[in-house]
Amino acid sequence: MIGNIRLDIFQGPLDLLLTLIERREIDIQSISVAEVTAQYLEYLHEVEELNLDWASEFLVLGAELIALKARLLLRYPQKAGQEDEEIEENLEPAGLLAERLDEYRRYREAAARLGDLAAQGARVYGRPLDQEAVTRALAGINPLARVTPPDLARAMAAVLAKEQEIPKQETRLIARPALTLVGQMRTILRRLRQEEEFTLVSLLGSRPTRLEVVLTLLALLELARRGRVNLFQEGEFGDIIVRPPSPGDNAAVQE
Amino acid sequence: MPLLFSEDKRAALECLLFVAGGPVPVSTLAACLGLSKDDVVELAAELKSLYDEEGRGLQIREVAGGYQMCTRPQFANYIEAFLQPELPSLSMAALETLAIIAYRQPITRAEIEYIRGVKVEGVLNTLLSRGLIQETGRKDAPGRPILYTTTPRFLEFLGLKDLSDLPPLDDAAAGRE
Amino acid sequence: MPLLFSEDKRAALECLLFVAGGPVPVSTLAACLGLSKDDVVELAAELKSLYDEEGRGLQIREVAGGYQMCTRPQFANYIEAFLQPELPSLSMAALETLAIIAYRQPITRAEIEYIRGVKVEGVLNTLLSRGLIQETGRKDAPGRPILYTTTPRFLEFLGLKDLSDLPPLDDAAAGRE
Repeated sequence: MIGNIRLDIFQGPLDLLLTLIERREIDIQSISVAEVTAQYLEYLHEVEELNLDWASEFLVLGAELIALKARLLLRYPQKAGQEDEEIEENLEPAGLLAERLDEYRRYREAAARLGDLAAQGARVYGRPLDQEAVTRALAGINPLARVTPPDLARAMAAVLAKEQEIPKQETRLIARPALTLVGQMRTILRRLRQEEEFTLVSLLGSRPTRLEVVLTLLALLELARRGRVNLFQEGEFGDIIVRPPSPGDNAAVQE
Repeated sequence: MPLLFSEDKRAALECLLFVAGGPVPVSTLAACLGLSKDDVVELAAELKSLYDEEGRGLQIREVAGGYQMCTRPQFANYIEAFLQPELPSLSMAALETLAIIAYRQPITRAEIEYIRGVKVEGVLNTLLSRGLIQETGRKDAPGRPILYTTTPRFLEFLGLKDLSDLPPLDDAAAGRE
Repeated sequence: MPLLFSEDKRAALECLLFVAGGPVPVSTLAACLGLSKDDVVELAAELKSLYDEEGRGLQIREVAGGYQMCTRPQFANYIEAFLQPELPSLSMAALETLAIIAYRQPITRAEIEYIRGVKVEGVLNTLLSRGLIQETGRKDAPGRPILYTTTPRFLEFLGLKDLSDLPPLDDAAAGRE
């Protein structure tokens, strides 16, 4: 009898089974399923409170062991003269269990070694990224490194061009456009049948809402993913250009 | 030279200053090392002289009632080169907003938003934190909104003498074709 | 001893490792210092031996595919007195799961559960939140299950240079003695 049994000291049913085997100094390769099953079940019986949530995995393995034992008991009384091969075949489930246990044992041992390394590692301290140095470094950095005055003028011109397209009114009715991802994808494909190439910006209205921008971008990305469009950008801040896929890119271009 | 303290305590002090990431008061160091404040001062002086040997990149600095481990100023260039990739470059939205402020300053947030048709609060914060724009007073209008202008740094970064040096907008619009 | 490199570059390397806040890849160091990778390796070895002199609290460690400046383990007690103790150490269940992922990566949750004989969802979340493992794509199998691998942080956590530095996994035959 074992007495004062607890399940929670084991990492799982395989850990329990392995512990029982090791306690008896049996070689995993020659487990006697009958003996081990008896011990395993005896152990589960001794557990004072079975928390079913937690113990279910232990019970599943118990059931597997019983099934295994039953199969072996039913087939063991062999007729004399039967081939060894057949006996080995019957033993196979036990062999599988042994293999599985052995694999688990290797990782259990590796875990202990990693635990030692981690304990050593926990005694070594690094240092967080030096925020003071980051701040100092930022002070010396030109955030406009690749921007020229003409870039700025072009950006302004683009803004103004967009602004002039709409008559400014103090009040206007804003109808929420019924935008959908599928709708935007259709619009893009329709445009692509009419024009060889066009820009992402040209797909947007003169004062696009955030929703419109997001849906249009998502629609483009989705079409690109499906190989229905190709996207290009000449350089930083450049327009994003939409073109049909080059021939041979994708066979499934038909709608 | 005979050591006044065990090398152990000096090495421990070195560890503390390393992990701290900033100045550490003498009293804290004394408590952690189990030494008196005077002992800590003496130990720190030893460590400092060790760090002052030639060819070292780090130094022990006495600051505001404590000690700090930090880099020597002459290596700032290397550190900047190292930390630089952490910074993302300006987005198109930031560039457009910056352009509006540059050409229309002083300007309020609402005016920028009216021109761009989108909210610009996040973008304004980016531009402020990068030192490209500044708040300069308030507009005499309902709600007294903040006015934004570009900074001298902005001109410096673009290599412009003053704001009249900005490219005229007509040219840019023409260059668009 | 004649120096192979200017003391300047060595001191600059020292500065970079100090500010970095973690292991720095050789390629990054080479780019920042304007040196070849081989030169960086040699320079780091010089710096390492300088730090290995007696009485030092810090060390230069080759870890997670780069170099890191960090404290020596024997001073952990002082540092713990200084920084409040942080994360609890890993449970045995977490270590077992981590070991399986480390040696078998990339691996799915079902595969780990088969080896351990228990559900591992909670443990995986712990390991993910500690930054020791990551999701890296999906297996080309029914249900397209998520594949897990270890992170560079895992190597740093254990003080390993790379995955080939893991203790050898005991094979079945040798292990039984």
